[in-house]
Amino acid sequence: MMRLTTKQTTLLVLALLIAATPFFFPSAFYFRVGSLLFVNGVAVLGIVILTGFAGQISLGHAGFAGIGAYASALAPVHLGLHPAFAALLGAALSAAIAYGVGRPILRLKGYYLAVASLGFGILVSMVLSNEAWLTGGPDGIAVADLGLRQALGALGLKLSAPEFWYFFCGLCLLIGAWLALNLYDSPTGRALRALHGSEIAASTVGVDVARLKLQAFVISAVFASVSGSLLALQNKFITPDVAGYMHSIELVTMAVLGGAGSVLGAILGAGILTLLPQVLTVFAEYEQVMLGLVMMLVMIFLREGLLPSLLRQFTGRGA
Amino acid sequence: MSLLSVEGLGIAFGGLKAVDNVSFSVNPGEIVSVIGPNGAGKTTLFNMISGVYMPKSGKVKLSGEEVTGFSPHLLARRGMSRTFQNLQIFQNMTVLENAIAGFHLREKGSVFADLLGLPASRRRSRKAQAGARELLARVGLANAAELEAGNLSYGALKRLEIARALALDTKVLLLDEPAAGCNAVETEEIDHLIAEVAASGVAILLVEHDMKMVMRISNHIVVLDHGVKIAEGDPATVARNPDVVAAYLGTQAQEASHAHG
Amino acid sequence: MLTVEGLRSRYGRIEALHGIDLHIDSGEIVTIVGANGAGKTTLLRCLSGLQPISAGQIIFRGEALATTPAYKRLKRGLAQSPEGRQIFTNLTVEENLRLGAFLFTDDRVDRDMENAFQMFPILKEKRNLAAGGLSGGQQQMLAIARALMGRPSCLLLDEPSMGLAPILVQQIFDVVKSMRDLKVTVLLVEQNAFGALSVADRGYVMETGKITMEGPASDLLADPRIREAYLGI
Amino acid sequence: MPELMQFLLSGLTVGAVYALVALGFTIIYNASDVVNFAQGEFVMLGGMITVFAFDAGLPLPLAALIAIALTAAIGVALNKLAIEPARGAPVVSLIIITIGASIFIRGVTQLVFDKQLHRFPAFTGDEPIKILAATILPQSLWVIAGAVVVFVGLWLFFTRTLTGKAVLATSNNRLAAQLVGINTNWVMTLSFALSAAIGALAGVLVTPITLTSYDLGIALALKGFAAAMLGGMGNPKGALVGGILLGLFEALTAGFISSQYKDAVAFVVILAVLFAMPQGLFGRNSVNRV
Amino acid sequence: EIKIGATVSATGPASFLGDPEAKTLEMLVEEINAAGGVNGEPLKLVLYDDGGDPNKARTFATRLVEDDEVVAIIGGTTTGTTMSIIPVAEDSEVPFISLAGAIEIIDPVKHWVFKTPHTDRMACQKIFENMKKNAITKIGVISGTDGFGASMHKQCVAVAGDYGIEIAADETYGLQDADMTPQLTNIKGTAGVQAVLNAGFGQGPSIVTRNYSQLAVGLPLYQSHGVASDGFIELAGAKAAEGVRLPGTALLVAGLLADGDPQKSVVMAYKTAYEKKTGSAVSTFGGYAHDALRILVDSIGRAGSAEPEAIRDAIESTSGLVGTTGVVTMKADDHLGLDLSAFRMLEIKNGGWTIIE
Ligand SMILES: Nc1ncnc2c1ncn2[C@@H]1O[C@H](COP(=O)(O)OP(=O)(O)OP(=O)(O)O)[C@@H](O)[C@H]1O
Ligand SMILES: Nc1ncnc2c1ncn2[C@@H]1O[C@H](COP(=O)(O)OP(=O)(O)OP(=O)(O)O)[C@@H](O)[C@H]1O
Ligand SMILES: CC(C)C[C@H](N)C(=O)O
Ligand SMILES: [Mg+2]
Ligand SMILES: [Mg+2]
Repeated sequence: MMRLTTKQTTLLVLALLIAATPFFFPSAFYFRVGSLLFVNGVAVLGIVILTGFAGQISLGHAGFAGIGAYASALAPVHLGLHPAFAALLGAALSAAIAYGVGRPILRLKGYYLAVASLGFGILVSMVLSNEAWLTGGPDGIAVADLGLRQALGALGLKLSAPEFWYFFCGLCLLIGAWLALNLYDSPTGRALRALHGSEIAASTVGVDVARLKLQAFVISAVFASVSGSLLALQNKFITPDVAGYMHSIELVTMAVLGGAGSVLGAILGAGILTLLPQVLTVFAEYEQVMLGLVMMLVMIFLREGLLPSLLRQFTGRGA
Repeated sequence: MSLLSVEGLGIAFGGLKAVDNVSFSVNPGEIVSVIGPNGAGKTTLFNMISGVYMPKSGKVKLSGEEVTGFSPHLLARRGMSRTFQNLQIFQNMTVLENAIAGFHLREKGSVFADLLGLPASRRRSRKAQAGARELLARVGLANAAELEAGNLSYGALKRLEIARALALDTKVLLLDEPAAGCNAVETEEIDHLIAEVAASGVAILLVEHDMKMVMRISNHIVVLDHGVKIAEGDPATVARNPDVVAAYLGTQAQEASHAHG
Repeated sequence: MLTVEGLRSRYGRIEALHGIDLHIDSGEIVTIVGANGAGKTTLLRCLSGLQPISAGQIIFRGEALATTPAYKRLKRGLAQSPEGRQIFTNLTVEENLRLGAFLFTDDRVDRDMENAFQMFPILKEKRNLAAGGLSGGQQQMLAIARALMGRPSCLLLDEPSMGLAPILVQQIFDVVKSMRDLKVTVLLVEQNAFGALSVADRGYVMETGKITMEGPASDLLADPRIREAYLGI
Repeated sequence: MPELMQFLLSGLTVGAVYALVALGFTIIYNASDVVNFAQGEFVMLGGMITVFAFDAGLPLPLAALIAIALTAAIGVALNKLAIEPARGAPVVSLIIITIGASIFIRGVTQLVFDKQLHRFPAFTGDEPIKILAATILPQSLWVIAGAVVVFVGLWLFFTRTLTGKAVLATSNNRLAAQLVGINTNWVMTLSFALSAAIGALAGVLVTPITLTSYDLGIALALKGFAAAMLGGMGNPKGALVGGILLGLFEALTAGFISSQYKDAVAFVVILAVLFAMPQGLFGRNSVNRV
Repeated sequence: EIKIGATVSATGPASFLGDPEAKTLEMLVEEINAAGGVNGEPLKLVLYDDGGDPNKARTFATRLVEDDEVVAIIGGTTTGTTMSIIPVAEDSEVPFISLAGAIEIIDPVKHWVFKTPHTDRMACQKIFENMKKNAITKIGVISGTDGFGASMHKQCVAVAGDYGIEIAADETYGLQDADMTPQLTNIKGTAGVQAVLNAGFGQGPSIVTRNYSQLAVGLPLYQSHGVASDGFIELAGAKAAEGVRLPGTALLVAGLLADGDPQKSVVMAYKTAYEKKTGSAVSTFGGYAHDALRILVDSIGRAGSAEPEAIRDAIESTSGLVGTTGVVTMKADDHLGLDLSAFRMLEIKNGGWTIIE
């Protein structure tokens, strides 16, 4: 077919945006904001898979971001691992923990699942802030340098730190989006969306509902973990806030705001909630008021989330 | 050997024995209908056979192997599929995707292949899609393939469920009121479809209140009342059974069934 | 009693009703038959105010209903037993019925409930159980009984016989007939066209969002086109 | 064991606070399946408005009444301006609206009032009451009594009144609710008013104990939510029992095991309970036949 | 025009620290500009609210240096936010004066990083000195699990031995907890405890104090400098707070300072101006911001230039600058410039502060 598939279009749009916007950046600060957006985007993609596709709500995903972040901080110090491998270790650890935790809690539905996952997230952030001997406590801990920037520099590709993290996180986001889009239209993705619609019907067509939910949970935990690692590595410093429930709620909000079922939409949501505080600082003490207002207005007028609602307006059907 | 057999199946809700000691069997290519008044326990029987409810007593056997209380996806793997009296549609998906979901067991592979979009995964998806389109055509929904399933009318949804249930390599098909919400002509189309499926060697268990249809296509009829089997036999015998007439058919319907029996 | 003129309605961009005209006189029983997706349910949803209309008029007892919100239409006398039954699954059978008479607090509520129980004794047996546990047919009975609890002067029934055992199908049509004595107007949407046309005074045939035929029920019942397309005879 | 008694009294105090917040969740949830994330802000408003009205010289009871009435009005406004216009939106979208509302209310509060901590005097003094070698503050008794009264009120509302049933019907099936003549918009408005008033009442009762500030709502809402889920969402009995149990777990853990991990232990207990009873202690298993 | 940047936690869990900090900075910059600015140039303050989120703080710090191109940064209301700003300041070589407590901020010394509040370790030392004087050797500690509480707890544990003090009971509470009687009951029940120390800020210490009185523990109660504000007495209730001791700054007892006290005029001036401007009582925390800005302005003045490097050097050579916390004299190996004498041991008597040394 000559026509691009939705997947190809989405990836192309995303890649173009990541590559082209730096030309319009007035200062290096924008690279920082961009890279934060991408970091959040990676975590939100996990929410898209878990919540948008499979319909399972988690209010504890920041817990996995915390695991990824602290693995990146601690493994180099205590295990002598290179930070990159530490991040991978974090992802593996998150996957393993998600597997263990997911089994019991995914039997719960709706708000009960939400509160159970919330409990998990709080548990993680408590351990991170109470076990100060290991984690540095509530005030956080320093993180080793990834070293990739220097390596690239040696190869002749000289980037400032914000630039490097912008492109590196952008690349990670692109890969994440590619994976999520692959999943959407695959047998597994369809089965996930099916069990979202009706668990009983899904199981009568042969979907192993428990197992599939667990898979989605594990995959989304890995996304969150990678996001946490990226944040820790680029900040070179991390505090337990990364695992806090506010962050979990923020991730879900990003996904829903942009359109939880849509990959590009959720990234858009991450973008809005990342950029908004930067834009709204001009309102000084009115910042919170504006933030709350924007969130409400988006959801009132674009009730299925920004992107799906807009697409529906333009094409008469959903994304 | 019968494909599906049920032995002494029973379940209770609170104090109510919704199904009590029911036994029967279905052979390949055979259409067995379960009829009975509202609340007789037909749907509950289906729910036990298909693994939605755990029976309190009795056995379900598939090709001689006991599968009592197996979860639905395990039964699906053994060739059982069903439709629902209360529609269970994947509302958030298109009509086509609903039908493709029916092919889940055939199209699924490893998650990693799916995540990476490996050619094998895409190939399986394409195959399932082709199969799904064929099925949609068979139930008359070819034109609706790209619509969101939530946009279909009731009768269309009913047929979509049938398509989805047919997608698997079904050996045993459970249909719970497939013709509800369809008019006489539409019902007849469904009739043909069911007969065709049965002819291909599938064992069909049917619940339906449309007596014309039941009398026309059943090889064997089981009558439930208050959870208990009160009669069984071929359509003509059952239709004449005074208990069945009194509890279920009523006089008018009996006339109708004679007219076509 | 009820007049519909040029009624159009759409789901998003797709129009489901392309200008429906029909009228029902007081005390009449009128049926609508039509294939799956013809728009019967959509029409009833419009009449009850559950579905926005994009053009046309609904005049009920001399008043235009277009802007009347759904919940006020029962007060005007318009009740519906909807497609898919739409019972309150988490509430008990009795609570469902009581809510059917939400607008009333007089003694008649209890009497009406007794009547409902008489009509469908199984509901009395299950009065204190969650309605979600009822069998399909039992839920259908509940939906019809609940609509009657609202003391309608015009009753809209969307496939009331669906999922009911033959013996009850007869009974439902008897109930419909009995509405005539109670001076309740009935608009009956049915797939069981034979049964519906047998009790109705007049009938309409609907195809893809339009009325294509109308007339006295007996005429329609005898019409060969109808017999072929809807009765399968 | 005098410690045990003290731990129990502490747990009861804190538990009653959670129970009051959890009770506030029930009405809106029962009307719409929405967990109102701004519920904590209602509690905060109850406290803050009372503080400022009291500081302005009004007698405490009047200040409290004003706070409850104003908060109820804000609840109604929230429904009319944000929830009702979004009618038909998926439940998650509505939840995000309530999160937005909570941020908004917090923002306005810090503008109108300030960002400092506040309290007003306990209703009946600070003289501790001795119970078996342990002590409890009189205000704790007020909170406990408040929780019980609100519980009884809600329980009667949902089981004995037609309006209460109409609320349940609205969330169970909004379409059918309209068909039986229920003005579902009005039900929502009523629910927001009642929930907000209960929240504000909670704020009035607990502020002498917990203090208040513009951002106190988040933590309270979180605990209240957990308590409500433990008991079974939507059931007043669940809210009361869940709240008190949560408070007791925390106090007993802090007393006997580790004060650092008391919240964690509380959550682990919740997980264990949900594992055995996926609908919470008193949550009804909604029957949906297939 | 000289651009200086600030990111403080004007909202979020530390807002009652960050809010007076923000207001103080705005007020002082206005004052300074009205008086002709620094080196004849007006100051421009770019102020961001990080909400107490370290990640946001880092982003705003980046924005301050990269986008706003400020010559120095004040801020980091909490240790967490401060620690995440530090790498930005160090990388982009901009002087940074923190308003947070933990000793890690300046120990080891970081080239570009300074701070104004006493360290938490100093607070512990000051308290222990007083305990020693009162022959207290065995204490119970209860601390908040937040950054401030945990960090101070750690420092107190580290230095307790120096004063011959044994920590016999050790409890914690969460930032938003409503009742601490179980923890206090355990401390009360620990044999031989002679005093209790509470490390924490926010509502926790008020509730601890109230519960302490409810349980009639009857031992001396020490609080940290994290509660040093008039609000504390009001929140805890004068009766419950009676007898509470804590290390505080001159600001809190401005009126009680001896006339010859070098800090008197500075704190009175700040107090009067702040209270007139905002209508609310001064807090110690606003004082930290006051001192930071004073140090910065003084340094820019002495440096005669608004180059970051020059400013940094000038800050490091700050000497005898009178602030609200004390008299500041920085050195290359001391980026705080305060000693224990700058702390005043205060006790609450009859609902007001008194100096007990
Ligand atoms: N989950 C349940 N909870 C409570 N009662 C139930 C449940 N499932 C079934 N029942 C009861 O069991 C009986 C049998 O119901 P079932 O749905 O099997 O009837 P049915 O024969 O399919 O009726 P219909 O023809 O109306 O569909 C009914 O009385 C019903 O109320
Ligand atoms: N929610 C919806 N969104 C979009 N389109 C819809 C929706 N509901 C119905 N439609 C479409 O409107 C048309 C009329 O549907 P309607 O449900 O009114 O038919 P019906 O005559 O009641 O059919 P049935 O006999 O199957 O119940 C159909 O083409 C259907 O696909
Ligand atoms: C009391 C202050 C010294 C607290 C300090 N701002 C901190 O949180 O680290
Ligand atoms: Mg059934
Ligand atoms: Mg219909």
